[in-house]
Amino acid sequence: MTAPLEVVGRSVERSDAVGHVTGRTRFAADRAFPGMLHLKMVRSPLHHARVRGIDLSEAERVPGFVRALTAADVPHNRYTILSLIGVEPEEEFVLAEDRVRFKGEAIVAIVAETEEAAMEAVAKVRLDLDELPAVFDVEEALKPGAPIVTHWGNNTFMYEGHPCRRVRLGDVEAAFARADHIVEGVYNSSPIEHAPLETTGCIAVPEGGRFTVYTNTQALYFSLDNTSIILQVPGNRLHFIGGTVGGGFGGKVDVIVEPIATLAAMKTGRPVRFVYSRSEEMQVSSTRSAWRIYLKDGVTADGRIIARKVTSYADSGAYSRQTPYALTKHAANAAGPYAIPNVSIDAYCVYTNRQPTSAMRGFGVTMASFALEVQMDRIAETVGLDPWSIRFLNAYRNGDMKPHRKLADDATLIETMQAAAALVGHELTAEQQAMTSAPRAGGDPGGR
Amino acid sequence: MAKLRGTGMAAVNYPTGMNLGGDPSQALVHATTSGSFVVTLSATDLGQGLRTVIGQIAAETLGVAYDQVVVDTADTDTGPHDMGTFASRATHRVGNAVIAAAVEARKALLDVAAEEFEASVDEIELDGHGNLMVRGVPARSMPVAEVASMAQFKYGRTIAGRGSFMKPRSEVDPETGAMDPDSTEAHACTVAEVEVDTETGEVTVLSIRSAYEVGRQVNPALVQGQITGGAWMGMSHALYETTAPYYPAPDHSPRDFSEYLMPGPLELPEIDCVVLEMPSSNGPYGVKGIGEMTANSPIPAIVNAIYHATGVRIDSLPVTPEKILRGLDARRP
Amino acid sequence: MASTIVTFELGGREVEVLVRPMTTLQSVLRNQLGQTATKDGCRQGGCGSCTVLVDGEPMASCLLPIEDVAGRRVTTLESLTPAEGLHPVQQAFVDEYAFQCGYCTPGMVMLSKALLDHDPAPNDEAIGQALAGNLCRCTGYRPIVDAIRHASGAMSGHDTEPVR
Amino acid sequence: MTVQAYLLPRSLPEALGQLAQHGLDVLVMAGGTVAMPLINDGISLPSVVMGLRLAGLDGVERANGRLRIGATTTLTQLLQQNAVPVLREAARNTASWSIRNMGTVGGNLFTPPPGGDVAVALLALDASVTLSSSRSARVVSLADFYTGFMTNELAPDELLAELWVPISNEPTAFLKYGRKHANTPAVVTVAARVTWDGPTVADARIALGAAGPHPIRARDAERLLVGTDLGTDAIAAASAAAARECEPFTDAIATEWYRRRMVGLFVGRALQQLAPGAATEDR
Repeated sequence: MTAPLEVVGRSVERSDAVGHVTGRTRFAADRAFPGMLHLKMVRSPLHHARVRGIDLSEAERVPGFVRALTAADVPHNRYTILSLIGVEPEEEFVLAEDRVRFKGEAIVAIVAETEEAAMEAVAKVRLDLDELPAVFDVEEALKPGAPIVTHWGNNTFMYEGHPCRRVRLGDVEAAFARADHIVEGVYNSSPIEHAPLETTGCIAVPEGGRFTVYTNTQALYFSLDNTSIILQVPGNRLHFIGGTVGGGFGGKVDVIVEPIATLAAMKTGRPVRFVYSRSEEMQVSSTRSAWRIYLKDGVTADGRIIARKVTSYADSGAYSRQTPYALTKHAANAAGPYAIPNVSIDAYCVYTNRQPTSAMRGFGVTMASFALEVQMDRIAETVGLDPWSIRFLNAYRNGDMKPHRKLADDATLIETMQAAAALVGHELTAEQQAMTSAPRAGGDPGGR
Repeated sequence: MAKLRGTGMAAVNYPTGMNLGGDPSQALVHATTSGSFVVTLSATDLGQGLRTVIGQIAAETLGVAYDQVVVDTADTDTGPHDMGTFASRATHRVGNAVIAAAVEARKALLDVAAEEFEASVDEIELDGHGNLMVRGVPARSMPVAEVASMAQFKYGRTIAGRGSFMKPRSEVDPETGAMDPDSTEAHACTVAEVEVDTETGEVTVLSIRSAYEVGRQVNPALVQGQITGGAWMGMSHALYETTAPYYPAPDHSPRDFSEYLMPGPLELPEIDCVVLEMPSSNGPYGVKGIGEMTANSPIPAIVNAIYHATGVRIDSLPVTPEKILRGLDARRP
Repeated sequence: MASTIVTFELGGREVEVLVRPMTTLQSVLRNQLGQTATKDGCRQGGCGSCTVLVDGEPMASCLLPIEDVAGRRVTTLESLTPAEGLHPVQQAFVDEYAFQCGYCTPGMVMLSKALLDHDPAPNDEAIGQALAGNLCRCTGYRPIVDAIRHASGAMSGHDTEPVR
Repeated sequence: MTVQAYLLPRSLPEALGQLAQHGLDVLVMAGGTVAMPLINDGISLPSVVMGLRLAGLDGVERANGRLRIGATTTLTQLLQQNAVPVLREAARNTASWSIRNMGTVGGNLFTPPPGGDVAVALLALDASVTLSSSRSARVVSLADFYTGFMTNELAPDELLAELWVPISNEPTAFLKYGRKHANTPAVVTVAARVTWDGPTVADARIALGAAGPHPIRARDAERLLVGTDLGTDAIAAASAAAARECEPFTDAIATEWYRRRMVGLFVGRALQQLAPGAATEDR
């Protein structure tokens, strides 16, 4: 593209600007339909329990109650978002069967004429639960004797026979043995909520043998295809309409409301609205995973990182959702934007009795960046370099092979750091100023 | 009462897109008889401005003005398949699909014009302001709208294009982790400046200044919006946010916005940035995705700045005043 | 459960609604009157997305039983928006790109309007104090603060360039 | 439960009459900022609710050396009254603008901790409350009003109708420490007042919020100040005493440990504002 660009590169006014400032932009739940019913969920009050019984008799007597949906009503009662792309096993339930694995897990859907009636009926459902021991810490969950969250006997997602996603390049142990310094760190984060201003929700409307679902999903076809599988109806009977999402940040890739709302619309023949309350959004919807990341680096006296070992645990909560993929993405990025010849990464997706976690802005990478960039300062301090110098010294360049054996071809870390230094008035050395991300002479050096 | 100041930095890369089971997007483009072009997608706009930048990319490729393009998104009865809006993929994937569709539609438009002008299609050009002409012959010029109308009513043809872009699936080698998980990498380097109250452990973020390298900015104001909003979210992640305040304990999980802490308009640092453009080899007009990464580098930059200010290295997020105070206590004689 | 009729002023017109007891103003606006500019972000008074003006003062419409509003003057974003063009506050939000997803925007515009009615030239501290109950998850607030300063200039006749 | 009836009395006698009629079944609500979120979420399912917004109980006036504050005076109305600086500060630091336009002074006394900042200020001012029923009215000191977490002296047939604040020119201080600078729940709130007898402290009030099951007085700390010159040592001793005697809790905002530490710190900072030689604008 050598011609000068006309429109690309210009700050044109947003096409939705007037809609947003006048409030005319239509969000999913801004619609109303005649005869619309409201769905509210009965949720587990316990972190881990056996479900012995559900008593709906009092709830059914609430004026305005229309019907309840339990696991038996769901044609294919498995909710596994990534099954669409072949990720197994199927392990989460649309509505709980014999066991609940986190506080807030959906057990019974109540459909009623008004939201108030639905909430009242929810409060009147009696659950008979036997509390089970629960586990909340990623490393506790991996110890022998820990309560088992999954149905396959341990608390990790299995990656082609391994309990973790592995990356191996070179020989880290040999490099540690010849390193001048070993620098270690342990980095923790706790779960984070997406907190979109618009909560997750949809309205499912029966229309002439088809179902139109107005939803704020971030991924219309993820939602449609999963709904099709769960309800065992052909995709051509589903029509999903999205549009502007009132903040996503990854939380609305979860396909959590559409299947059950559509099922309720099928069972009642009426439009059904299912929109999370703010406390559901906070306490039930997926979060960003908590992470624990162990880093061990072998460093030469002059500050070159010759080996990096990463052991990471992401707290998936009670079910997988998108988190197994987060660990793969993490593994591809857990050594950072640095040229390190010997790398070993073990990234575990661990199940606990916590609200499930899923995609969130930067998932797999955000907490890796936190850990790595604090670690870089630790290394700098250990070898007596300043934070800029340690990064320039180790920065990756085009043509370098990353630990997952992909050649870097759009590396610009050096140029970006140079620009940041200029912005804040940090004086770089002449050597740092002269550096570029151009391929190293002689290609990717084994002995760089 | 002492207030200590410190500066910290962080440098990061971030991948554009993913390889989950293959990562495709499709787009359709067609001209109406009034000369506007409709881009049809099923990708959703999360507020980052996808509709706007896709309209810009379509207008650029078609060679028409931005306001001649209508972007119709997010309806599975009309929009062709899209994986969804996540993984910093939308501008890159959908943008590439739209370019392909727009190239095809533009070709159909030029074919009609060439026939009408009795010229070779190579001689026809668009002036970017809604007119088609024979190159170098301003007299032989016609509005796009007229050609589009002629296509329908005189020639019985569509002016339409189909486009798709797919990042093929990359299996991961389970032993070595060899994989091709993304399309390109954007970069950021952030310098944060903080002030710490040694009696309360409270952190005030004074500034977050960053350089970003994003390939190509389709809309600089929207890029700036991501950087400013991301800097705030990074600061929020670093110092405030958690759904399990005493992780791994599950207790005291917030129920509402008074308990779920995020900084407000009185906690804003100075936010400044420069943006470099080093076009990627595979993004539309060289684009790299930056939707997600803007929250990343501020986190370690702030944590490193706290260490620089206080000598207390906090390795767990969020960095609460209590963690800092306990760290300071441990260092007090 | 006896429904009652409540009359109030909305955007200069008297409206009469038949409601079940304690229906909120938010619900009446959104579900009965189709005025969905007033958003529904938490129903806890914690996010500001449902902010409307009652007798010119900002309030959380999710916490206000409609009966309490009887006879009072309610201003929503629908009533603020001129027939043609935009209110200066709205224009400033457009010019400063002071939104991304747009869900907080109606509440932000209403709050900003109220602020400028009370204090035509607020400084950043005053803007921050006023805005502190209206959450935005996208923009980092800076563009919103800039938009209010910009609107302040425009409304006082000192039309300023966009801050950006 | 779907609300069956929403009572909107137009006067105190009407409200008391309706309360006598409905008794325990009625949920009394003033500004709605505490009750409505619970009703909206189905956590509270009342059948009958009484709203006090139109009962004419708002207003602030001076009478016989005291300030009378109607129970449904909004926090914004309180903020607009210049009469008592510490109340103004407390109102200014409570919640957000919209919530201050709705929330009431009376309601603030029923807000669970860490809320209730205005109540902390009132406690430091030796405020009292009038509890009215259709049979009688009694005045109870705010210090005696609270009986535990979310429990108080109010009988089922009583309403909190008005508050009384003695007017004095004694120096006061109000500090609220939260994680944000506005619209923030308290880590700790401190309101302090000192009565001087020449160069020595004759009496002191230190009230704490988010440091117990309800707004509390730090009585040990108060006692330690009497007879001192409010010098550095006296302030340090009182701060330490307050940190010892408070009963803070852990929640999503802060731990018990951190709150206790901040009680000591912020009691100290508040007393420093009242000490001789402090910047005069605080006096």
